[in-house]
Amino acid sequence: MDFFSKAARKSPWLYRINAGSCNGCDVELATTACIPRYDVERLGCQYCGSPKHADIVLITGPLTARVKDKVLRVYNEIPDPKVTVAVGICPISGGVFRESYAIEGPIDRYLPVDVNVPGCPPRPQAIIEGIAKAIEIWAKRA
Amino acid sequence: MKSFDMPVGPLHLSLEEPMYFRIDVEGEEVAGIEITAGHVHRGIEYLTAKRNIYQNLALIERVCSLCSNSHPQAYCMGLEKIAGIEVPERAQYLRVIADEIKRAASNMFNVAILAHIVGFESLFMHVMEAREIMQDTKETVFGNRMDLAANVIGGVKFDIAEDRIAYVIAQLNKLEPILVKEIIPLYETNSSILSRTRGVGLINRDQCIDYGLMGPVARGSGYAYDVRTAAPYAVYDRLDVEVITYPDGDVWSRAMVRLKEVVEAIRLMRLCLRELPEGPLTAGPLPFIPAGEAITKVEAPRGELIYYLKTDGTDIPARVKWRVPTYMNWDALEVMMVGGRISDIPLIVNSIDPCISCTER
Amino acid sequence: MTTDTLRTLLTVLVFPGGLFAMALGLALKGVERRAIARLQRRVGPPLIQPFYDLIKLMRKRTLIPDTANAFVFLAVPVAGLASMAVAASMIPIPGFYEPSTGLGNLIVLFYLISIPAVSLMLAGSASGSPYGAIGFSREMAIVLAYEGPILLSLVAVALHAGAVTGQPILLSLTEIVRYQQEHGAFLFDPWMWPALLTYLCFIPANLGIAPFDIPEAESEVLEGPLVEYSGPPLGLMKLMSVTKSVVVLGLGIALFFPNGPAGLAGLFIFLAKCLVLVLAVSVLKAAVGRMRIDQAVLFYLKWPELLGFAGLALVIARF
Amino acid sequence: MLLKNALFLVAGCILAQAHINSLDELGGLGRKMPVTFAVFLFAGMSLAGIPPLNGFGSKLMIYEAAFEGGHYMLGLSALMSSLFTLAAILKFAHTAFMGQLSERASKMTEAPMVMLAPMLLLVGASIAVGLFPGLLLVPIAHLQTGLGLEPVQASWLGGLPGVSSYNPLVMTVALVATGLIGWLYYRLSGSRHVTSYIHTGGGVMIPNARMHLPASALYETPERLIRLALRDKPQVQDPQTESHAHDH
Repeated sequence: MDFFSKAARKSPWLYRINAGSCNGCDVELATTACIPRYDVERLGCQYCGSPKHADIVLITGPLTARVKDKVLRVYNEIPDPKVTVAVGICPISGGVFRESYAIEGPIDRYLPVDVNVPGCPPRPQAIIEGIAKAIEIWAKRA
Repeated sequence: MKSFDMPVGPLHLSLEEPMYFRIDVEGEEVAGIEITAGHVHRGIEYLTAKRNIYQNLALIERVCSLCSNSHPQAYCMGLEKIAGIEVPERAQYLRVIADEIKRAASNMFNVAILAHIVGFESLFMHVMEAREIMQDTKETVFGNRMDLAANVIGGVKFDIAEDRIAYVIAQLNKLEPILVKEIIPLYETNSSILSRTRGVGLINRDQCIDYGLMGPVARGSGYAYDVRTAAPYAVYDRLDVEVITYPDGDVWSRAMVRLKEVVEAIRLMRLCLRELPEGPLTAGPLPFIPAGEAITKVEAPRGELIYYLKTDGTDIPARVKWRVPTYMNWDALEVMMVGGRISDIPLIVNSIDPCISCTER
Repeated sequence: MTTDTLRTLLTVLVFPGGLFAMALGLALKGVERRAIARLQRRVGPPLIQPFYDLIKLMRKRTLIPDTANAFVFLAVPVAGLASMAVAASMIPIPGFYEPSTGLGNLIVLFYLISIPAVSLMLAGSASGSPYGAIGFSREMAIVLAYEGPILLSLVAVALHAGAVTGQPILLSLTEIVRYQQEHGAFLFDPWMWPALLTYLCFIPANLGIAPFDIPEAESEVLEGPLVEYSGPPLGLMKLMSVTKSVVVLGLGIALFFPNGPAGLAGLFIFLAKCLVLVLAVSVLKAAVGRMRIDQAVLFYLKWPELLGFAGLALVIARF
Repeated sequence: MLLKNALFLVAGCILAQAHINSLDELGGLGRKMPVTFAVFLFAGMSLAGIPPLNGFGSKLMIYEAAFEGGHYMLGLSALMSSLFTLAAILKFAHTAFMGQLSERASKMTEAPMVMLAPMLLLVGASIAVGLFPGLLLVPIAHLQTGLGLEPVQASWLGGLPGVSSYNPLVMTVALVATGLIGWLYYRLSGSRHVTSYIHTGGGVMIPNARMHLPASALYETPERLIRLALRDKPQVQDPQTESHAHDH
């Protein structure tokens, strides 16, 4: 379906899930998404209010024990096909919190992660690159 | 009137972090609120007892990225108190600069989110763009946009050399007019902002004292408590910090306190850069920390942050415990929200600038 | 009879209703998003972004909540879109297109315009989500507030047109447009300005544009009635709302400033007027925040209502 | 009349099944009583005057007569009143038939055929008259001629009399035809339907029935404004707000 994937490449909608992060990555995500200098809307992205509209899901945080079920529930509410991006070092490996009893991560134990954006927190440029990579994967899946 | 329950959170668009409110609603009016906490509990206090004192500095910095300078600062101050380390004067000044630059960025972020919740995207972007000036400065001076890694036991890790001073001042000169001439007047006069934030989420001075509220929330209700003047640390006693208060105790007052504090932070940074004395950055190489205990407090962007430290002579701390301002502030949500409307919920939550990751660690 | 019916079907399905109105709506939405981005000093999405979004949504799964009324949930977007496509075919483009008879007059059009709001309410209600239900409740409140003023405005125009053509009231949109083509637009008649202002006030509330995007407020009720929608039904919902913008703007143009040359040039003039209105809407959207629902309702009950009555009184007093 | 009767029968069905008389105890019945719900929705929407349903035609004639006769205010209030009908119908539809199942409603089942048949009959008649107003108008015209009055303009397949040139048949055909565009979009997409649950931010602490907006919660804003206009104090005065009032 070449026609559809071409259109899908131009229209990836984003949704952010915070899986217990220190909110550094979330602040950087807000920065990336919203300030004119970085502006992800030129890639056709827009942030969705509801997970049911999303195509690309950005997950931050090390997946704490308490939030795990909620994250998985919301993740399942995102209709297929979808692409998962792990933002920051925490979802990738647990980061500085990795030996704690309260951490269930790394997140790829529970979800299929497509793109990793390491950093503590990653710079907006890195996040945009991650989103751009996710868009390529998303275009193939759509 | 029969009520119903509306969930807000744990993963809600307008909440930066997972926080679960079960809100009892009558029509559109909030009748009761129940907060379920613990979603961001990462067991940091447990981890501090697993790692040594020096490693903990990196961990403590990541309790929360928005107050990521206040935590290490209080932690270092505690250890310095236990070990009796005298921090060099230049490091004291630099600590104030790191503290204020974080305060400026954090407060502006909160105020920007307010505009976002009101649905005023242009203003949101404008404030975020202005905040980006501070982010650039942080990246240039400290090498990171969020976690500065500025503090080390006995001093600071970074330096602002003579040529960098000019750069930082130039950045401040860029930010200040935008703030004073554009952003603050907008928040003071724009009817979109005023009609949504004036008289919303009220809490009065007495209730502030009853609930032990901290930071801009208390100051927005006219209670002039600020650790920087009440119990000065670093070199705040020489800087003559102005404590900004607003009398009304609504969402708007808290936002205005935050904005004015950014202006004050810029003034303090200027002052520090001008008076920056020569001297070493640290008291020496990695110090030995003897057994002992200490309590320190600093003024984080959200209010008073208290650290309790206990060491036993080994390099693993016996206990690290802290109390953050949000811990008291979010209890007061009950007072602020009851009687409010559904539309006010995210505004009121945002107005205490909740730092869940600090509180639940 | 048959050629007439065929012509009606064509106007409803292809031009200017149906496909044309939808395409125009999507294009105008693209312009709006781009314009807002430019006002915020951003690059913004490509102009045909809404088309991409619509095609993309076809590729997504359709989620239906287990507590939802599946039939209503899936049917209301179709009903809303159909009503808007028909409504679009009822708006004359002066010098270029006259709506076919049989579909009805201004009152029918007024009713058709209110169908998308009903669709949205039923959608929010049928989804079973508390956010959707709150969105439904808010939508109804704001509909109750703005329907009064818009009615006053429409009746004022119809009465005025009727009075000048020697009838008690002129409810045919085609006739109203024809009168203005010959005798000058109502836009330049100061007696009609209150009615015009009332209509302008009605546009943002009906289209769900800031400061009246309260039912779909993202940060409060997670896009309200749309919260449970995904994939194709969501696409239809978006398509419905952009087609509605064509109808509402087109009706405004027809009521107050339809003048234009004959032939294809008339169509282009019409498109240009739409563009101007959309740019004005973008400026509004970029320049204000969202109101609270009670503030919005109160606003409509105060100013546009007063203006509407003033407009009607002026028209009645004049003749 | 057909519609009102149908609505009465719907209410009767619910009453017979539930034995309750407060809307707040209902919810989510649409999934339990689909036929009753369909009848209700049709009759209700028709009563509210949603074109092309039956009720709209008669309303249109009333409005036009009012305006033509110079009774502008009458016409305007008639137009507004149909909006309030709509509000009432939607409120009932939401609280009784949509949203989450209440405890009471979960035990209910579809009404027996004996009760459904008359409702369906009424709806059928209503659709017929709605599509072909001539069915009633032509006999009326005959009657009028018989009585020596001037007959209404009517033909078997024609539209409504009056200046509107509104023909329900044409409108229906047009709406169905354009509805096909939406239907085609669904078909072409070939999107798979997946059953999911409502979005609650991931939390599962609140039982579904508690999240159903009761009747009294809907349209609270207009109600509040009316109270405000009448200077009516809210029923429950919160001690918290009182203390605020003293402080400020």
